Amino acid sequence: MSLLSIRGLTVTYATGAGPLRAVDALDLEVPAGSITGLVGESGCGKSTLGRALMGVLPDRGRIAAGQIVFEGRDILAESERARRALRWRRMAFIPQTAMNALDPVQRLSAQMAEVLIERGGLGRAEAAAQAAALFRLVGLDPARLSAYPHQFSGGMRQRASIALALALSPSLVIADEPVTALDVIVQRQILDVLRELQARLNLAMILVTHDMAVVAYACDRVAVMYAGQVVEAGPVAEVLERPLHPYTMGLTHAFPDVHDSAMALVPIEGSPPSLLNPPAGCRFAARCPFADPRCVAEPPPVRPFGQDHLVACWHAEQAPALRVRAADPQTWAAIA
Amino acid sequence: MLRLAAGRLGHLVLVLWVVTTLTFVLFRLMPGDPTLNFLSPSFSQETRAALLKGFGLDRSLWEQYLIYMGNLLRGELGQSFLQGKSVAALLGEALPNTVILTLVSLTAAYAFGIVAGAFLAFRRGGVVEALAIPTTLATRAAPEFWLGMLLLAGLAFQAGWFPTGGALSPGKEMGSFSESLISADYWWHLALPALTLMLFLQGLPLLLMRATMLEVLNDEFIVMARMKGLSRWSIVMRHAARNALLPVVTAFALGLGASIGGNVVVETVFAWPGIGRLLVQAVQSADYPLAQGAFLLIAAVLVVMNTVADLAYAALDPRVSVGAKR
Amino acid sequence: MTARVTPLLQATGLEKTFRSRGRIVHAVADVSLSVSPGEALGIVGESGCGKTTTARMLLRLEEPSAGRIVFDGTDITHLHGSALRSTRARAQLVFQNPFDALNPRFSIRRSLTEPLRNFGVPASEHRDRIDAVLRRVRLTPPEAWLDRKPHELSGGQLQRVVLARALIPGPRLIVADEPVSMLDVSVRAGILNVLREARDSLGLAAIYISHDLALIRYVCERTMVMYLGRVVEEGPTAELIATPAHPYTRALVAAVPVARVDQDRAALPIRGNLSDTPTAGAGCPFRDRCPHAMARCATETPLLRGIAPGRRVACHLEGAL
Amino acid sequence: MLPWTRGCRSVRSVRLDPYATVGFTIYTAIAAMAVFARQLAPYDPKAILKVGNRIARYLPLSPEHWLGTNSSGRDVLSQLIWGARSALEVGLTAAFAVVAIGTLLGLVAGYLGGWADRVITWFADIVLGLPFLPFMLILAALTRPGAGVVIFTVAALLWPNTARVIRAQVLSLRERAWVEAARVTGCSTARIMFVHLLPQVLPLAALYGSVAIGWAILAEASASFLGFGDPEIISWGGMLQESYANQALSRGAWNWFAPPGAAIMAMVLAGFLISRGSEKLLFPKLADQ
Repeated sequence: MSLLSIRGLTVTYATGAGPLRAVDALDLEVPAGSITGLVGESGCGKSTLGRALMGVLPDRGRIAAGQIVFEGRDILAESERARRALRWRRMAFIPQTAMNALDPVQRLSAQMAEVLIERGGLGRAEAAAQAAALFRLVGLDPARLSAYPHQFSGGMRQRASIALALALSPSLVIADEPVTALDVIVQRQILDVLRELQARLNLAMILVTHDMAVVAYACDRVAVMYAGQVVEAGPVAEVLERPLHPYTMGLTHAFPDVHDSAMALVPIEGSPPSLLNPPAGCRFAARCPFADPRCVAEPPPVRPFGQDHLVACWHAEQAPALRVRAADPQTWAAIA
Repeated sequence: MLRLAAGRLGHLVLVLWVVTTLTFVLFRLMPGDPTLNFLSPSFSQETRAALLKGFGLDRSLWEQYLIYMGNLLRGELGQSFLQGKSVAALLGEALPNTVILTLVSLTAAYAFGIVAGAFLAFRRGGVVEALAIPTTLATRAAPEFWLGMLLLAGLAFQAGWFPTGGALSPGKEMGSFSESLISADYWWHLALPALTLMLFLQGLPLLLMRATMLEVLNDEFIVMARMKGLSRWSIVMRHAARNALLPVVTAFALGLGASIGGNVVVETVFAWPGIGRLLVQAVQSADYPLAQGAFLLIAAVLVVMNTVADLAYAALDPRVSVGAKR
Repeated sequence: MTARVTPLLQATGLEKTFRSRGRIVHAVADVSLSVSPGEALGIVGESGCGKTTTARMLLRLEEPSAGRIVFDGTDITHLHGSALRSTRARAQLVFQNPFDALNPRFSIRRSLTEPLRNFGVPASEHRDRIDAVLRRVRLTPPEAWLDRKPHELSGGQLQRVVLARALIPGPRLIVADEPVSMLDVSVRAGILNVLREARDSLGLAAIYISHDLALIRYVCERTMVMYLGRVVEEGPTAELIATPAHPYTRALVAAVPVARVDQDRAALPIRGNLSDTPTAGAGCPFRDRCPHAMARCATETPLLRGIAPGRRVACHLEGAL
Repeated sequence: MLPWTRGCRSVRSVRLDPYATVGFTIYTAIAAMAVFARQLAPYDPKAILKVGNRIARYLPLSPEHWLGTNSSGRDVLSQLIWGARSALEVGLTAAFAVVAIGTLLGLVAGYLGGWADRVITWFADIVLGLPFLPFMLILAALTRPGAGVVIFTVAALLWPNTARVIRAQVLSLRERAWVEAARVTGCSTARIMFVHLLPQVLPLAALYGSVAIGWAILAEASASFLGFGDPEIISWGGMLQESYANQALSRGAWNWFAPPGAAIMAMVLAGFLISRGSEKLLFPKLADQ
């Protein structure tokens, strides 16, 4: 039984040109006690999904359909009051840029205390002790609690954000591009903190990222998103080594490997479809070197494939052959 | 922070010096004999001689300037033509009235503006906003003396609820300003001019508060506060309002400086015996020493309050006052 | 690489200092480098290491506080005004953020005409040169793009226009500052490939600035690693990555994320964080974060020394490996 | 959403914004009054009207005199219509001067930085230390009262507001990569400032212009009210001054002092409405709400 299971979730944004379907009939299972990577390019709906789970969408966004079953309860069916009770206590959030996500005019001690007291029901002294403990947990000196956010470096702010997220011992943490704005060394250190705490506290975590390497380093499972949908999902080892979807295959060849100079990079030509009027068939068809008329006409269903591996592609059966062809830049150049 | 304060204070002194010098030049470059402009023909021969010597009006411009600056530093502003009093004494009588009028109206305006602005930001859209915004803009667009005229005609002349001008009813005399302060008559006279100014002044804090609140409410840390499941009250008061108040506090300090001089027309309409009215009377009756003194005082207050506004903003925003530790 | 090619660009002892709270801070200290036609040099390091400032000095977008830059036979260190402007045609910059690198009010045609006009190319040639450069960056057919405004293009397309604008005056040197970091993963390869082809077919010298060693590895034969304004190591890219000599390079190589399941997840060979850095004075800037720091590291700034053909390192550690 | 797509959307929405529409309508109406004053005004605004052989003082509202007459027997409506002329003249001239000076200095200070910036900022600080109305009064007293003093004072004292925002915008534009790109592609400093940057800041400058029109008219009204207007010219402020001085308040002659004040308010409000309607342009964050 998953800790979180999302079924047919659709999130739309009202725009002048009609509703934009940022997340479209999306299914996803997040098991307890593991890190699930949610990987995709900008505009694929991965961040929207994170915010929809927290129940805090931008003003123009709304959940148009679907179910979010969390800890056995369908939380979309519950009252706003019940959902608010859940927030931060059961599911917490780590933002991309901790600079903007922390109140600039309040000390970190006040921001920690606010959550611990108002949401955690702690007393003032208990809250101070707990804040110090949390700072230690993420590798920050508790003496720095009296600092303002702008006095911290990017890595320290991100650690403070993690401490805040863990304040009320949630069972699920959603991290939205938590290391994107950081330098490689700090990035690695923050990923290590996340991995270590996840294991120690047996958290479930959704790690939203655009970087397949971050997924490979930190995640147990991965879901690849494209144009508002999950196109492939499974254990990281499976998806990375035996990708079934041509988009995933493209991504694994799209950026260089520091230890391999012979590798030829493969650009995926074209750009994702408009989510105002998504194409009828497979959304990747226009950029896919293997697309045939059926792909353009009919959306491929999500199918289980092998051990715990899901894919939405009509050609998944030919995946081993396609993987060989996908490694050749000429295959993709034909699309342009 | 200390460095910043020292820098701003140094700047303040510099600006004050330039403004006083400019005033000196302005009053000496006017047409006619500048000497005559400072000596009323009505003065006695001895007074004339004393003033000529005291202000160095018979010497070169350069020497006059040095004497002028020296006098300023000692608070010596010269002799008014008409009232036979020293300029400093006249200003001293008028200043408290102006300060009271300004403080009362400005405080009321900001208290109202902040609350109403926060409310409008909170309740966005709808009929309330559609009516409130244009109305507020209209109060800022109306000439303040015209607002005063409307109130005067309606509430004083027609309804008779308020006096038609001055600071005290005819025949009443107050020994000192503090005596005035505790008399109901004084406050009754203050009501209409203060209301006029308040009407005119409340628009700025209201619109500023609303705009900054809306901006802050869109910031990512507010989204985070919602994700944390914090109550709406916590979000609005602890996070949004605190951040949004920064520019409003600055505007208050700037407004204080500006309205001491900006009260000119309202004081004139209500015959309120403040600095502004004194200035107008002095200019109308070519009483140059008094005009110069009033102008210098108004400018000094403005310059000082500009600096206070700068410092207040810096003090309230930790991003400025608490330097990054790097 | 042949050793006896005259370098196109040679910089020696570059420094950039600025005053902050009464102290003098070195953004860049004693950086020397050279690039020859057809060669690509990578400068790699974390934010704040001075790599961007170095690049801006090389293009004379900033004036060095000390040092000397000789470009194409001319000392450009202190050039100003029109003398400087005329060298710009031969040294161009590719920007990091394509969404911001084009005047939003200018059509693509106008953005590409601007350099031709400024560098005095006769108007009769404009049309042909614009066509050719758009083909080179694979925006075809050219006439389909000319009248568009930047907001109508995707990030990858914009970066191709930025590239085209850099190539159109016929430069001999291209400096690319994080040319793909703002782009979606799927279009990065396209940009890198176009850059690589342009360098090969036009014989350009190229300098790439990046925090990403993997990217540098893909496009540069030679790499310089910077830390806090200083060059700590330089050498052929493949060797430098395979056998990093400086402790900082080692940490950097270990930290680069790789999209593989089996990878080293051991703790990085580095301590503390960037804010624990000594601010001034003698000594190695990396000593407080270095797992191998010795007493000597605190007193004596290590100088770059050769450890193998084409390889230099600034570290007191003997053998360094 | 990327910043410039936001901007483009906002430009379109400015035109449709109801606030801005009302503002432009008011301007159009006042401009029409000013241009066609001769045709629109039922009487000569300076003519002393008679009823029989008595001066037609304080006539109430009537079909002959829509807004009645004043204490000297002049038609209030005709004065109101003619007053639009001086309002428009003073407002437009002063606003143009403010925007021209402010934009130029803001552009120079923001882009060149260094000593140019320091000198301009220093001047702005001095000017901000001069109280507006008192300065205008003294100037009027020392020279010749009239519109010239008003326009000069508005231009001389209000440019720092425009310069400050233009400078701030240029400072942020200067950091944009495309401005640096202009340098790299061989643009001269002048070309960057006037071909690349100026078009970007002009909308903002125009916005400040529409507000400055309002300040100029208020300043003119205040000066006239305090007796420093040109008595030969019919202006709304002058009408207010005349009514105040002739006991219109105690007589309850609302028809005399209410309309000119309302006209000033409408004109100033128009500027506010336009700049407010375009606030979305300045604060795209708000527009996205």
